[in-house]
Amino acid sequence: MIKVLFFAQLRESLNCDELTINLSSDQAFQSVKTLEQLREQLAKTDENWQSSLANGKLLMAVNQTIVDGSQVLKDGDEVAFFPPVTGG
Amino acid sequence: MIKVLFFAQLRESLNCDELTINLSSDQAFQSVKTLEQLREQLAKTDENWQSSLANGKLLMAVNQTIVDGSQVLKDGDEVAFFPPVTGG
Amino acid sequence: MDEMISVQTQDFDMAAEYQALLTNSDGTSNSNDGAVVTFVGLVRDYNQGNYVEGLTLEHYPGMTEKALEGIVLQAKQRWPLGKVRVIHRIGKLALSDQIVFVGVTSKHREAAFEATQFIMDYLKNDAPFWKKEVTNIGERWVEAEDKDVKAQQRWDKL
Amino acid sequence: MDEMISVQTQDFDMAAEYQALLTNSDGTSNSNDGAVVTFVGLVRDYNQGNYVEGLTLEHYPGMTEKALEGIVLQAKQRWPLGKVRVIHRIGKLALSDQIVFVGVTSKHREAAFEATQFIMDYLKNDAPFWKKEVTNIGERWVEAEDKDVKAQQRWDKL
Repeated sequence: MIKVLFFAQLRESLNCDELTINLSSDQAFQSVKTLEQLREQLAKTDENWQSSLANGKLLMAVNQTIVDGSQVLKDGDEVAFFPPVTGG
Repeated sequence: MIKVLFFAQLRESLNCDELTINLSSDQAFQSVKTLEQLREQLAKTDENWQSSLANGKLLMAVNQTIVDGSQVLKDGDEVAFFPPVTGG
Repeated sequence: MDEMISVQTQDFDMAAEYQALLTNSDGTSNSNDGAVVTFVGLVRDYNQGNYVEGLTLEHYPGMTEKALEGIVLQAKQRWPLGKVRVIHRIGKLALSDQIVFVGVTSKHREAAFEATQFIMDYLKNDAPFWKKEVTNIGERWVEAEDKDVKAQQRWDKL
Repeated sequence: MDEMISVQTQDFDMAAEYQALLTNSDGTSNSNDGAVVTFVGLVRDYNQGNYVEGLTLEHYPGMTEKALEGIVLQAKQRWPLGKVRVIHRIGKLALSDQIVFVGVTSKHREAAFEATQFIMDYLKNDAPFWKKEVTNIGERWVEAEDKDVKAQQRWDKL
């Protein structure tokens, strides 16, 4: 099982805060090995997910550290997708 | 008349806070036109003044603005000699 | 106030934070450090072309603290620092409200200045906070700015 | 606290100065500026190889204020600043006493950071103050440091 989190305008446009995926049993995700593959699979949900996740500026984190798409996912990971940050 | 002020370690080594010079009537100072000439004339006072005023790092101000030795002096000027500053 | 990093809804007290920076953990005064630099960021009335009435700060709980701790650690490795304090508020904020506090002490002013600026430049790019502003044309998410990316990148060259 | 520049024997109150920076002259809050940077310099316990017990600050009355005003004016010409406040103490100071305060507000953090650092770098070289320290080996005048000259010169290149 991996947990997937969405924040800010991405969370709003998807209308989704959080989602749980079982990489070994959820059929659509069985071939997903890397973070980039997870993003591509999630983008297939519908046109809205497609366009929202296509944003090249989107940041991705695994276990609360920003990483790139080549990161290999493992059971128990906490994955997050979010737009560039604007705090401070 | 010009007023000459000394500060910090220079004030202490000369044992002088302030001195008034009449450029036109004080015989020793009649040929003094510039700040550098004033320094040279003051240095002739004795060996202590000579060595104290010879310090290449000494700063000079006329009317409360730091200037170099070529500054021409005029009646009413406030001249100051002091070591590099150490505030803040 | 013993925590170096706080992410909180409540306001902070600049005077108390300043005093804490000058005080050692045993209550004696921190006389090793001759320089204290602070930064406070506030909600200002005009941003990215519109008048701002207030904002809501969203964050990624857990990651925010981790990101801020990582930034402070980098600063401490780069400069000889005394105390470092970072506070970032979340939730609803009104015009002129305080958003963020960074305070740094050091023996020398240059280290304190640079570390404070470094922490803010990294926070602006790496700490997962997002601002949604209420403006004269309605609500909108604040856009990240290129100048903040450049401000961070210049530290790689120094 | 309406004066931009103060040279004074009495201590200053960081909290009151910070509040004043956030307040317009008509008493309303300064919501134009999103960034406030402050610097405080204090008497630290070790300097130039010896333990310090206290110090006396001598200055050149009249010229000090003029020099500080000139420095603040240069900073205001160089960056878009809101409020600027400079306080420098004179006379006898003890260990951990506050010596100098610089506070700057601006719309943007970079201007506030740079202007505060600029004012301190110029103050260190151009404002006629001299420190005489009481140390473990007796009284001595503090030596001016080359690094302060270099810190000022780097602004010529930027």
